Amino acid sequence: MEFLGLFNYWVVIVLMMIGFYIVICSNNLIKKLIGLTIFQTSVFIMYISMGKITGGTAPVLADGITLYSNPLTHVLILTAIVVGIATTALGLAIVVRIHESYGTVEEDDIHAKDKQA
Amino acid sequence: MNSLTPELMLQLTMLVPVLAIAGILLTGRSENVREAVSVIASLIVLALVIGLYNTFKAGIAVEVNWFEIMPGLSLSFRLEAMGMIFALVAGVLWLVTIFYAIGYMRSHHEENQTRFYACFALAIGSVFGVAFASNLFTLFIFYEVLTLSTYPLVTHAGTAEAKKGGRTYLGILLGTSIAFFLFAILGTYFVAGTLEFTQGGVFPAGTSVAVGGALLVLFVFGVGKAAIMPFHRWLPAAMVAPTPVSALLHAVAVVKAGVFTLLKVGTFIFGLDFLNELPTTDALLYLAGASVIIASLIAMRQDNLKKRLAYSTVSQLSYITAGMLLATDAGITGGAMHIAMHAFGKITLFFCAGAILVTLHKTDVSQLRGIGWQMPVTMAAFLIGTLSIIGLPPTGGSWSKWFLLSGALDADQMFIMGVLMLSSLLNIAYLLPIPILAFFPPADGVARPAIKEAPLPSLLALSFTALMCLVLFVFPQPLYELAASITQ
Amino acid sequence: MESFVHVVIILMLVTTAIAIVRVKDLFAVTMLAGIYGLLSASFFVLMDAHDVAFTEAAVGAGISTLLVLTTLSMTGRFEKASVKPQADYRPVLALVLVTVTGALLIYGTQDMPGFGTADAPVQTHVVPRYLNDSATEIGIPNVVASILASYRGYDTFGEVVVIFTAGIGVLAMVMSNATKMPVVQTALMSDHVVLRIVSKMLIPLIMLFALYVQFHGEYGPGGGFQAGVIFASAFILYAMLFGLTAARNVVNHTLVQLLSALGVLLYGSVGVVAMINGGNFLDYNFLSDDPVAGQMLGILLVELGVGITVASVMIIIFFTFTARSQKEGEAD
Amino acid sequence: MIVHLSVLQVIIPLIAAPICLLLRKSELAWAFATLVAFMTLAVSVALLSQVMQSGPVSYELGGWEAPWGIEYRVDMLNAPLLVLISAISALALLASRTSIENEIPENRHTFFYIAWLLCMAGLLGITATGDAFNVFVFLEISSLATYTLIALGKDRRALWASFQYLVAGTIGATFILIGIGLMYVMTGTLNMADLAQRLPDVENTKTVFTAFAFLIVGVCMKLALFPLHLWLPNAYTFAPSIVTTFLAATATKVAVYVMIRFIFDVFGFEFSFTHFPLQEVLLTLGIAGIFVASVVAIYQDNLKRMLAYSSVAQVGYIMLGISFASQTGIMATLLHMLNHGLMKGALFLALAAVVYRMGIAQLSQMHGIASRMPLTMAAFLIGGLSLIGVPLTVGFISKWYLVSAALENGWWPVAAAILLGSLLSVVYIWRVIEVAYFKPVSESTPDVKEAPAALLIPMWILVLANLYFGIETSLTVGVSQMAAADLFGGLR
Repeated sequence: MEFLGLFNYWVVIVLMMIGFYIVICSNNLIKKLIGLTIFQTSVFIMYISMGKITGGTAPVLADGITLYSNPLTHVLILTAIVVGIATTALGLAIVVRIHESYGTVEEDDIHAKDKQA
Repeated sequence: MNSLTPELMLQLTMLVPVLAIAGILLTGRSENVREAVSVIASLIVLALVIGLYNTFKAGIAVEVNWFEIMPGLSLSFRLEAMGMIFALVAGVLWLVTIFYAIGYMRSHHEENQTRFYACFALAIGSVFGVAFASNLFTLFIFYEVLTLSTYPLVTHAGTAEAKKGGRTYLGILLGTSIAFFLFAILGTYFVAGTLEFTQGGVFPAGTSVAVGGALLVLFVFGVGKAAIMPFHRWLPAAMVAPTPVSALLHAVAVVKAGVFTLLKVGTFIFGLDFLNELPTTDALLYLAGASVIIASLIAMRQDNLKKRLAYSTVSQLSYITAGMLLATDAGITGGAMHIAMHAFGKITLFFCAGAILVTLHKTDVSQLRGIGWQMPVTMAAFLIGTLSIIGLPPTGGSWSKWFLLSGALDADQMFIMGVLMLSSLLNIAYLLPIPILAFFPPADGVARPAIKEAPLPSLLALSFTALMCLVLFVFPQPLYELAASITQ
Repeated sequence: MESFVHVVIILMLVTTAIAIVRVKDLFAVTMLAGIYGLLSASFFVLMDAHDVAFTEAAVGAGISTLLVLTTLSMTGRFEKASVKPQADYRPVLALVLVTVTGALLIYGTQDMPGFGTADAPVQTHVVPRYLNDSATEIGIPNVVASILASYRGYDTFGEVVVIFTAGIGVLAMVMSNATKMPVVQTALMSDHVVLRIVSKMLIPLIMLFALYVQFHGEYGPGGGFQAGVIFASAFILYAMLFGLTAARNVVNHTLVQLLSALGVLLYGSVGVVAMINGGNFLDYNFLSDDPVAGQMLGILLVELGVGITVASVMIIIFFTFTARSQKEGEAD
Repeated sequence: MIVHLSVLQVIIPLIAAPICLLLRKSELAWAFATLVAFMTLAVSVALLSQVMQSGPVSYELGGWEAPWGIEYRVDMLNAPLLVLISAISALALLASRTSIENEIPENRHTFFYIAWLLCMAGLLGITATGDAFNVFVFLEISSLATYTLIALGKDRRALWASFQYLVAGTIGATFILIGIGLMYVMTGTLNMADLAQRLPDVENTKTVFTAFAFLIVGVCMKLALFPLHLWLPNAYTFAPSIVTTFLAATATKVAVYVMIRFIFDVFGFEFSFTHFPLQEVLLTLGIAGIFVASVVAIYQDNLKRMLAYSSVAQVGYIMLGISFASQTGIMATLLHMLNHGLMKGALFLALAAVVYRMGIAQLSQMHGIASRMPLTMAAFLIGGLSLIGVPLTVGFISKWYLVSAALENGWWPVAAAILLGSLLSVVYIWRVIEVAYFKPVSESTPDVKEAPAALLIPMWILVLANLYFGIETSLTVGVSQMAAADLFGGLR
């Protein structure tokens, strides 16, 4: 399990960084938002991993069970997921409007059009 | 009259000009009423200043405290000898200049006269703030108000040249005051813990001379209004302003506020003893000396009369700066007296230059040959002013120069003595020919033109200031007493 | 076995993420992102986080995919191929930045308590109180629900407000300027008769399930948020099959907006009532004479508030998006 | 009710927001929102006086004691900021109805006021809370509302600015989330006071180091520290003018507050300045920010953009104060946060008035505008002087303390740099004054009237505040001094 511990976190970090990379690097605004989602979801995975106890169960109290995984991280991430979808929805709304007024959702096209103006 | 306490009088010297602004703006429609407001305000202020002088002579201490912004940082005022000199000069000359301006501005058909008189009043109000400030912070505030209120006067003409001049003016004055002066004030506050003007200086014993020396450099360069080289450029640039502005502000109020500040700082922040110990004092003294000579040399090459006078001012200001840096009682006395003497002399010259401009539309020295026959009064006044600037009897200028020389002697500064001598010679070379040539006969074959003098208010004004140059030679006593009491 | 599944899932996550970077077809990217959501939901199940898994599945694989697809229908499905003649420096810069950030994070993990350890600070501080005392203090078995709605109920209030804010934002930005909606409405899948019939039967069941999730949250995974999402998806399904106008006839647009506000207000007023009764904001103990009964009542009400707001905001967002896209379709 | 003050000032606007939606009519929504903002102001003033009299206030939300529940904690550090936020918000709302008339389509006005209230509640919530994760939640409330408000700007570039801010802001927030997570994994708690107690045991770990780094970078993104400021100029330029007023005066200040809270209270002075090269980083970036942003500001024709860059520069000053790592330094920072709020509030309101009349605040179209809009430009002039740091304005007071703090450390060059920065601000402010006052009215100057009273009144209240607190400094200086003393006295 010791190996898995480090391995798990490292892979999660790789996931985060892939998301981060998509955010910075994509030219397409929708893909940027998807990257943002990936980035955030990976952070959620990190949080949930932190709360796990080997051999624990879901934190729904029941007789005969003494070892529960940390319920607090679950609560935090529930909140964070909601925040994430709210951000995505708002971001998409802006993208829709950008598409209407610029006719494109590609970053460099937008820059080019702004320069023209 | 009981309600008119000295404290109230002191505050009124600043408030009356501000109230006058309101009056000027309200009555802007009618020239006569507007100018009457200015005249009345300046009369009141003059009366107040004379009242204060009597109070001061009676030995009554006057202190006013407006408010304290933070501990040790307050807006407050105190009546004191050096400030009294400055206030008297400014009070007398404001009235005179208003008269002069009425004649000049009307016959020159200037625009925006309402703004002109309003800014003028604000500038004078802040001069009194500078004069009576009891600490460096208060002085700094009014110093900046003075800069800002004179900016519209400099750019009055609204031409591209005026804009450029205005930008130079503001750039140098604001720039030096924020980058150096404010920095020096902060440093002083940090080292000494106070900014109060105190006899003998504020720095505690054992203050590092290196820090003190650095602060002195910052002060000397930071007070851009003292126009020490290389921060003198704003003064010639400001000559684009109408002549009354050049006369009062750039021969008297603004530049004198600069050297006044330096004298104050030298005497009451550093103290003469500490000043003597500083490693940078001598270097700055030499710079001031160099400034005197170089400015005179530049002045010789100027054909534009106002420009020539401006460089002459730069040179004369450095006299006073040098007087402070000599760090002797006589130097300070001479410097303080020179504030007044130079003011009367130089304003006379500017008045004359303006009078020539409005009457004969001539601006260059080379055009002035023989005009003494047309404008005898003006050119006679010019001659008196010239003598005063050079420092020759029978004019007041000879006294202040005498004290500066004896200050240099006390301090064993042969270099400065030499500078003063040489500069007097240079003064003769670039100023005296003007009135003398004016009375040369015009070129052969040209009929001597009829007398055509400046408008009467202007003529009266310049005669008065010329007369004052002579009077101050005969009765220098009150002025001397004030100046000599500064360091006691 | 568990650790094997664990490794497989995270490797699949990595594969999906890399695929998302490479693929240019945004439709595929969206689907992959949905898969990414589903995979992380499975991972959460493995981590004993059933509530989170439920939510992530509903959001990551459900709602957000749907929203992105709706947006794509307006903006076009392909990412522009990079045709810049000069070398594009951005990927390199991004790579450097990402590497540095990642390296810092990996550096940071070195002193972290090992994965799954029971004596890590996260397990020994603060949390034991929830696990040991919530049964007596709150009286419901699902500890996540206790914390969510009571111990940290204020965070959840914030969360509802976040959702409400997003709804307001979408309305403010995308709401059509015209007061009347376009009349001609073509449902996305109106041709599929079988689908329509099956769905018509399914929709009531979905709603019933939503209600179950809503009110069962105290005992098992579920709660207001998940219920709200499910409830909204029933409507969205209806709208997709029978057209927006039909859906609007069922639920009026203004009404949905009011409901979204009412959900927040319901949550807020529970807190205010507690205040009026002499407790602190959101102190459910003061809702009833019996503290535990008060807690139960409070949690029930706030979960309901969450459910109402989430469902109505989701419906608002979906409706405004599709209305916009159809309007745009006409304009073309 | 007195015990509830700390939570009331957040939940009043929070609950008022959905009520606004129920009101539907924009006039009603405006009246209600303004009323609510003034109520909030009253509450926060009462709260400040309570804190000043009887010390920090702690409030257990849901009745659960910390660290199990969420705690609101108001002390001398955040109480003044709460007053600033609610005061600026109230004044700006007063002007908002007029200001947005020409900038936002009629049918979106109600949503505008709702988003405004949410934004305000979010900012207040971040400031009042004593729980690290709660910071994140309220940060997102205010951020989402802010994105909406910015996107409502009439230029299409507002949308692009809003999107850029959304991406930058979300990255920042996610960094903060990572930081909080790493702190949590090492301590098991989210409560700030509890964190402060438990962090020292683990402060030598790499994890805590990383947590701190992520937190600071995330916050710096939000407060637009150079070079993470790229989102700010566009956002401020294209947002509706009144929104810019509100954001410029409050939003970055809140982020700075979060930073100070974490640096000094949660992680502690010791850790922040010895285990972490915070001093060097903030000093370098602060000075670089001052100079680069000020120079860029000089070349802007759009005045909103000019002031936006000026805001970036001002953040530099604020960071300098922190980097001094002294009580005077932090006091100067706190003072400047409040004072800068007042200056920028006044300046941007003046620009809002210009935009209201002219449609855009473009310097090249403002020749001689002072003769057409004398009161507005006089307000701009005084605000500008305050920004420069002319005596008798608040700007002078904060610069004074900043330089004093620099001198106290013996950092003469830094003191000189601060004054040189002021010189640059002289240049960009004076450009405007020269054009507005001394250029004759030209043909390109639109024929406009003075701004309506609805804009002038709040503007001049702020201008007078600039002067009042520049002269009567006992309140602002006193409060900052107490807060700084608390931050240093509370050292462990």
